[in-house]
Amino acid sequence: MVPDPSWLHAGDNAWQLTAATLVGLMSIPGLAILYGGIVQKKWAINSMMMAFSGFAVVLVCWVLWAFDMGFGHPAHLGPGFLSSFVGQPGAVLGHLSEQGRANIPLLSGKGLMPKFQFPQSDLVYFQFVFAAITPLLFLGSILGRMNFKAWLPFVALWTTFVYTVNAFLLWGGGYWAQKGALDFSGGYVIHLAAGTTGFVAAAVIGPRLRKDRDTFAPNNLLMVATGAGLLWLGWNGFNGGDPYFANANASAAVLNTNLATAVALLTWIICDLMSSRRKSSLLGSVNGMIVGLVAITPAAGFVNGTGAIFIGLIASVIVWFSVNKLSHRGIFKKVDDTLGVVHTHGIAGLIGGILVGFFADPRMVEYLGVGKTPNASYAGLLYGHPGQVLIQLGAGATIIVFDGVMTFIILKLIGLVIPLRMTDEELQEGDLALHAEEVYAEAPAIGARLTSSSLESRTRSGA
Amino acid sequence: MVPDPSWLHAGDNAWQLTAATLVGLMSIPGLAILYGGIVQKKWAINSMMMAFSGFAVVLVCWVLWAFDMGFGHPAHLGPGFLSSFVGQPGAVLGHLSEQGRANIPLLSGKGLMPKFQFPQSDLVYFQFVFAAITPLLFLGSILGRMNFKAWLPFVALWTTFVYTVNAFLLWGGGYWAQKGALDFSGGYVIHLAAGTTGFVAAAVIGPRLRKDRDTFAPNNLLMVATGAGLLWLGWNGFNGGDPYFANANASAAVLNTNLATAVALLTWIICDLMSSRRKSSLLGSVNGMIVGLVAITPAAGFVNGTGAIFIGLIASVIVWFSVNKLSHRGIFKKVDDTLGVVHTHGIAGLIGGILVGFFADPRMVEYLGVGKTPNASYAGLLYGHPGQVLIQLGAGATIIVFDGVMTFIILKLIGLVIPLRMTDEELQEGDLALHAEEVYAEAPAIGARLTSSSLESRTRSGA
Amino acid sequence: MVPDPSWLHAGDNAWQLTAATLVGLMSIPGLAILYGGIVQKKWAINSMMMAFSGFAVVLVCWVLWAFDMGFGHPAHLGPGFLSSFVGQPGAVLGHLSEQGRANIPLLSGKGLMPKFQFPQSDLVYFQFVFAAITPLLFLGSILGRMNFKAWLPFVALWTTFVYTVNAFLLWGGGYWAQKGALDFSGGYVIHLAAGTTGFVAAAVIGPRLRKDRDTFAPNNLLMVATGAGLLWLGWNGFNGGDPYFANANASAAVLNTNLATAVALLTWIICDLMSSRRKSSLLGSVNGMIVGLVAITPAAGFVNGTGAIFIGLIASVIVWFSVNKLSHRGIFKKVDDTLGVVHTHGIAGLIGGILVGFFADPRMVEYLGVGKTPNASYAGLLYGHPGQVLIQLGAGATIIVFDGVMTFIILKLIGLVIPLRMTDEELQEGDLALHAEEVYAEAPAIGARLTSSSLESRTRSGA
Amino acid sequence: MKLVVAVIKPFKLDEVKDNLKALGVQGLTVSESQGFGRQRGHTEVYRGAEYEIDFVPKIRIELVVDDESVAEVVESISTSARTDKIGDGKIWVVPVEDMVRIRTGEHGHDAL
Amino acid sequence: MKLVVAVIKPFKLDEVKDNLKALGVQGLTVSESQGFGRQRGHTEVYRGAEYEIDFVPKIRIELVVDDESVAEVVESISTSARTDKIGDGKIWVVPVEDMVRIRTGEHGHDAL
Amino acid sequence: MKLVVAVIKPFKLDEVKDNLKALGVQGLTVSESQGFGRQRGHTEVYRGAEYEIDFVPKIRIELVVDDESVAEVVESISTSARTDKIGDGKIWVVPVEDMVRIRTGEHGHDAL
Ligand SMILES: Nc1ncnc2c1ncn2[C@@H]1O[C@H](COP(=O)(O)OP(=O)(O)O)[C@@H](O)[C@H]1O
Ligand SMILES: Nc1ncnc2c1ncn2[C@@H]1O[C@H](COP(=O)(O)OP(=O)(O)O)[C@@H](O)[C@H]1O
Ligand SMILES: Nc1ncnc2c1ncn2[C@@H]1O[C@H](COP(=O)(O)OP(=O)(O)O)[C@@H](O)[C@H]1O
Repeated sequence: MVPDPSWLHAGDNAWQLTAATLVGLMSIPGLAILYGGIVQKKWAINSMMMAFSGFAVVLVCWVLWAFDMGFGHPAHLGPGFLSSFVGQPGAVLGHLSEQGRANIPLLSGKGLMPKFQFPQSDLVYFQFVFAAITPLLFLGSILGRMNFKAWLPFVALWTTFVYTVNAFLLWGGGYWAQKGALDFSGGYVIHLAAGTTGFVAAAVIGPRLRKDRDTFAPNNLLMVATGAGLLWLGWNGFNGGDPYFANANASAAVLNTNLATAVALLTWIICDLMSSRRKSSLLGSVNGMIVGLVAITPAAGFVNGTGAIFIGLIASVIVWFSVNKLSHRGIFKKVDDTLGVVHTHGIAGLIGGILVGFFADPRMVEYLGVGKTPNASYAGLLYGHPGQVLIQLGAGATIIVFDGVMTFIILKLIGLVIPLRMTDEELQEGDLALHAEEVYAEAPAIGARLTSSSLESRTRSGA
Repeated sequence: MVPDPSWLHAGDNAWQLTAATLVGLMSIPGLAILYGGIVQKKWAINSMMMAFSGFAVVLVCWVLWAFDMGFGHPAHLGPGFLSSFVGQPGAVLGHLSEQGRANIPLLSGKGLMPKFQFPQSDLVYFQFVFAAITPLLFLGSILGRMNFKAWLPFVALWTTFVYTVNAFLLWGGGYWAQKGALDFSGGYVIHLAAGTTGFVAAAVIGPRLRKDRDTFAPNNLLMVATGAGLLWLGWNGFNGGDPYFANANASAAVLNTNLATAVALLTWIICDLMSSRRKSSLLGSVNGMIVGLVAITPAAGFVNGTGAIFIGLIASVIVWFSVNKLSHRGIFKKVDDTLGVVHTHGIAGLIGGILVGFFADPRMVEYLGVGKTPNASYAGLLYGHPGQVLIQLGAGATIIVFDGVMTFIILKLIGLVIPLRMTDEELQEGDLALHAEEVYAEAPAIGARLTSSSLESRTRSGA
Repeated sequence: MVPDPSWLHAGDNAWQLTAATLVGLMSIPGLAILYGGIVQKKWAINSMMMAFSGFAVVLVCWVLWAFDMGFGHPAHLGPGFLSSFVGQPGAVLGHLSEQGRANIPLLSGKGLMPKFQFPQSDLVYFQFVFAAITPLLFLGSILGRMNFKAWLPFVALWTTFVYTVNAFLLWGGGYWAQKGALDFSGGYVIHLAAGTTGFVAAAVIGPRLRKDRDTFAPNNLLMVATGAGLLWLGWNGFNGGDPYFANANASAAVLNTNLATAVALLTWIICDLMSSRRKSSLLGSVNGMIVGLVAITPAAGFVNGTGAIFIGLIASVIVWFSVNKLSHRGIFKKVDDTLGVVHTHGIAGLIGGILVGFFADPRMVEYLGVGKTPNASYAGLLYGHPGQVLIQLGAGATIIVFDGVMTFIILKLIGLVIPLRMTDEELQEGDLALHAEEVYAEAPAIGARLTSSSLESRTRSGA
Repeated sequence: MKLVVAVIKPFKLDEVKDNLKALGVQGLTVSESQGFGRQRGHTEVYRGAEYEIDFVPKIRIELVVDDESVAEVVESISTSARTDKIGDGKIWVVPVEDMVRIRTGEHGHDAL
Repeated sequence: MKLVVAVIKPFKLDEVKDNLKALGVQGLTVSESQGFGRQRGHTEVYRGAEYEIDFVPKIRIELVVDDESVAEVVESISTSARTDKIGDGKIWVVPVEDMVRIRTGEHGHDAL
Repeated sequence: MKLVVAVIKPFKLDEVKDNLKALGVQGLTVSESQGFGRQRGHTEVYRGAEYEIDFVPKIRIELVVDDESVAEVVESISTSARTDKIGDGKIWVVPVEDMVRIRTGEHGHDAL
């Protein structure tokens, strides 16, 4: 009796499960509590509920139809681009789709990567945690006013019609993958997508109450730090899991990820100290950290350490300016993007995606070629392949336009049936009106007691 | 020089250590802070102290005698059932019992599973984190009144005389294992056991203060969310570690676990929205989540994805009704089970255990047979093996009766020596009286200062 | 096409990445939030900022020059000791230093250990998380008064000139490694070093405000418990990762670590209950837990389970006395070591380091010998090798003297350029003066609003 | 009209409030506070040094009442808050010149 | 001089404060409190049992003013805090015998 | 009897209390509050927008004293709470008609 079929390598399967769990922790509890702590007290419960429920909604869609749309056989919906932008929907429920060997039809063993050495359920789960974190990221843009009942269908439709396309185009072997576009772990598929979607959604749904915008003050920065810490270390799975093998590239991606993040965090602190404010802050450090993590994401295993340092540095400086200088101006002021996701994920993801077109080092090897198959490795402009920058720009533009337009359409359609915004009373009262709960329930609960009805029944029984 | 003996497979060992660590995190800090956040402020410290110390007590017992009672050579205490319900006590301390090949005498290489590919210390530690979380789960039933000094011996005795039997019966090759009862990761051994024990203990120890029951309000739902998040993702180790190999079944178990959980969480939200309350809450979502996790636990690697969905759905609906409708009635109202563990763990675990008797899919393979040895896989009623439901019922009933009776006896015995309840003053004052500590110590600490004695000595030294 | 070169073992690489991530989580968010919760509200932000930024500073130094100083080719700076106490600085940035096979020139394949089976980037990252946690540990000694702007260079210089030497001496094949000194995971290199450095730094920088010392009360013990829990379970990576292979010794080290910790925690509780105070506390339990973790660190894979129990017991009793009896007296009262790092890390690390000289069991095998190469395993006094105690004492003394003196010099030098202490206003006001942030920003923020300038611009746009 | 202020032990709030309600009192305002008095605070231990917290948590109740009700209100609070242990607290009475109900703008007795 | 105490709905604080400032008021002190009155508290659900919280969050404002300003201050608060819904709160006025500015030691009117 | 209310800077509480104790004061009640006055609040930055917090944290002390002690109590608080910087706070005095010690039911002077 043996534990596994011969194609299964326990080391790779172990790492993939571990990496997926780390990414899952970034969402639950990571982002949930980061949001719960950074918003005002009145929105803490609502923010966390949206995170927990959004995570659950994605998994149900993912298993029933969406995974196959992102990573399955292409749906030939027409000529050219239309034939390779999304996969055919299908469920992952049966014993074979869970325990059979993992497979992405357009990629596995096609000279782009070796065959997988773990089962399909592992691939499905690993890709799920990525699909699930994306709505949780753009949730940051629309905290404090979106109707909970519109949120659940929004997540379902967006995952179905937008995320699957993003994923298929770049990771499932679709159009941009064929063109050679690089996105190691989702600078585009996830972060640029979240920044774009969040921004459009914030515009369509409308701003928070004037009062809530004016008096924004985090209720608990200890929880923000806790969530932020889970993001940082969880990112070891985010970028370390994407080679799909526990190989040398995975380790290099982890080191590069941390390096770019450390540089971006320190850069942000230095910018803060040199600004007119002359003070660095924890929220600033967290911003810098996130920018580093996001910007290195499309590049982690394609660049060497020097590239990682430059990506962290450049992205941090640019996003520092965009947060501190642009967020007062023009469209960035008009649209109420609650946590500024368009900056820290959208712009940072785009910068990272473009920079990989410069810094990709062909000597960084993702997989080793055998015989005549060359190594899987990629060159950017600085290593003699200027075309890569254009490809990266094209892929980025596709995501921005497609995700922006689709988000607009989906929300307008949902709005026909379910109000996108809370009622006025809910906007005023927050969690109590929405969920009949308060985050620190006890403080104002001096003198809480059972309502007469339940009290009565309890008294009668003498219990 | 080589790192390991030839029987050791690094991939399996890596996964087992990782899975064990994830399960450990569910307890410390997971359950500790979930409890610390969900109780009133006055009980936060006490709840966490009981969690930390309980965890430690189990490990000491486990290594000195209890592991062998659960997984060692059977103690032949009589004929039939008596010969196979518990193992012989023994310590795991020496170099061989730590570094030798892992072994469960009645199982390993006996045609039920392949031989282990990691050392005994790994098996001992992995099984420890399961043994340790069980008392922490039933701790939820008796928060807010149990005497700390009675808690420590209670955990030690319960682990020794109850948990070891549960484990041996189902996992150590004992009576119910021989009958073919299925419990993938502890729907019975852990959750049904915790629900039963907690309920009986709550009855024996008596209720909290009337006032504490009437004004129960969580002091910090951010911490509840943090703990809950660690539970969800930590469960990847809970159910993913139980094949004992990083094989295809482990991955399938992880996917199924998350799937059932997502379904149960959403089902609970929908039930809440459809109820007279018309509002969903974070505590409700967490309840739904836990029910999903618990109910899929006995089934995770035995059922396919469809089975996982149904288990999540059915368990969530039933437990929603039991929490919302039954907890006002009859015995459930009389007994003050602080966090309702009997519902979310007891009933949910029982439902999961029974449902695996329906949904076990024989095409889900835990281990591959070689030559004439068949695959290790199991069929439920829906796949032509109706007897499985009866076996599951029998095993469940055994746990309920045995654990209930033993808990009663153990507590009554302890009560002869140490009061089971706190004193009245402690019940009134909570943490301050018990541990001379407050969870948010600073708020009321305006004006704290060194006591005269220490102040004096400090002043004298001029430091 | 294959995922990895033949020297790479996915199982080992997976475990090493996982272990490193667990250790990283101990710092971020672990220690950051433990500190943020244990200090007064006014220091919560500052404490967390110092942790996050310190972590980042170490990584930049580590990759650019310091890793090679700790684990690279020896810098022959003179005869004897001088030729083997530190390595030559060098950067780890290029593709080869990231993806090539890991190597510690004086150790790998030199009969002391097998060759590594993962890439250099993994080794660099794994050793980084150890290098990074050390300054975060001694940060505990100087919370509440050190100037943030002096902290960053202090971390950089200390890492460069002190940590690298500690590491090289014991782990990089330097002087004490050649003498056979044992330090499994950093009882000396990390904990004794942190205790010594923190104590000297506290003395040099001077005490907190009298008022802050007199009214010290943790603002949030739930966060302390969260951080403490991440420490405990994260330690599975700390000690489990140090064999560098996912082998039997790794599993034994994990079990021993938890065992010593459980014993130390319970011992501390019992000491508390037997003291005049007659009450156990959460902070006491956490102290006991940390002492166990620290004391078993130098010994984890060298001792058997019995040894682990004795180490936990002895260290807990001694440190309990040193915290409760010595901290009022003499130098321990004069120097304001904020969190008592000198006790829980310094003394505990030293005790563990000395006890491994007694309890090291030669039958505990770290790596298997092949042919004529003997097993890598070590004997202490109780197993016939009394000299080991002396070696351990010598190595400990070296760390204490070297780190103490160097810390003094580095701080005095920095003090010439940047004030080591905050200004008076900062000492009074804390976070608000330092970072213009408050940890629970909302509570006192009744009535916050946009400053006129930004308000104005917003109003104009009508957004 | 008079303002009655009472500083009581927190766990007595429900009893005090219920008895006042029974007396016909329609409203009151409470806040958390810390008292310093004969009752000793508690001691906390940190790193072996003991700290004494001088202040003990109290609830501060204030309610405006008609002149004729003052005596019975004070009596009611006094009885319901009593535990006969040190630290039960104080009640004091302050003259009030006018009262307004914000919702309606009513003054004086009507505003109660 | 008089002490004006107002108990209002928390989200009205900014408006009240801004209008008082416009009136020339130079200072005031606020604290968080809980009100019990006609306005009902909310209900929380825990394990299927419903709990009613009797108290609702309020902000308590207090400011000392000159005798001649009392009327307009009370009027201003009353107008700005009004939402016309139950629970808008109360204002009461208490005589003050003296006031001191700690910084300067000034007494009476000058201390305002 | 008089009620003395003082609004002071939080870090001055210990000094104020110790000096009152030295004066023979047996009890007092404090609460956390927020002051609005000449002293400016601080500024927080969030996503590049600066927010000003108008209110600054204060401690509110109240104690009932005998008529004859009023002057020295006010003087003592005033001296101990002074830092000579804007925001030191205010003290005001209100007449008290009666006081009760809940534990014993004593009235007036005996209740202090
Ligand atoms: N003179 C006072 N003015 C205001 N509050 C007081 C005064 N004296 C006591 N208190 C309050 O009453 C509480 C109880 O007083 P204490 O002297 O401890 O007990 P008792 O009232 O039973 O004699 C104190 O904690 C304080 O809040
Ligand atoms: N007699 C009173 N003394 C002190 N505060 C009161 C009194 N009556 C009401 N309040 C305060 O005023 C608030 C509003 O009172 P309520 O009766 O709910 O509504 P309304 O003032 O609109 O009639 C209460 O929550 C309470 O804080
Ligand atoms: N008229 C007032 N009524 C009540 N409290 C006041 C009044 N004026 C000031 N305060 C309180 O006194 C504090 C200090 O006042 P401020 O004007 O800032 O400084 P200063 O008293 O030094 O002139 C304020 O924050 C507020 O809490």
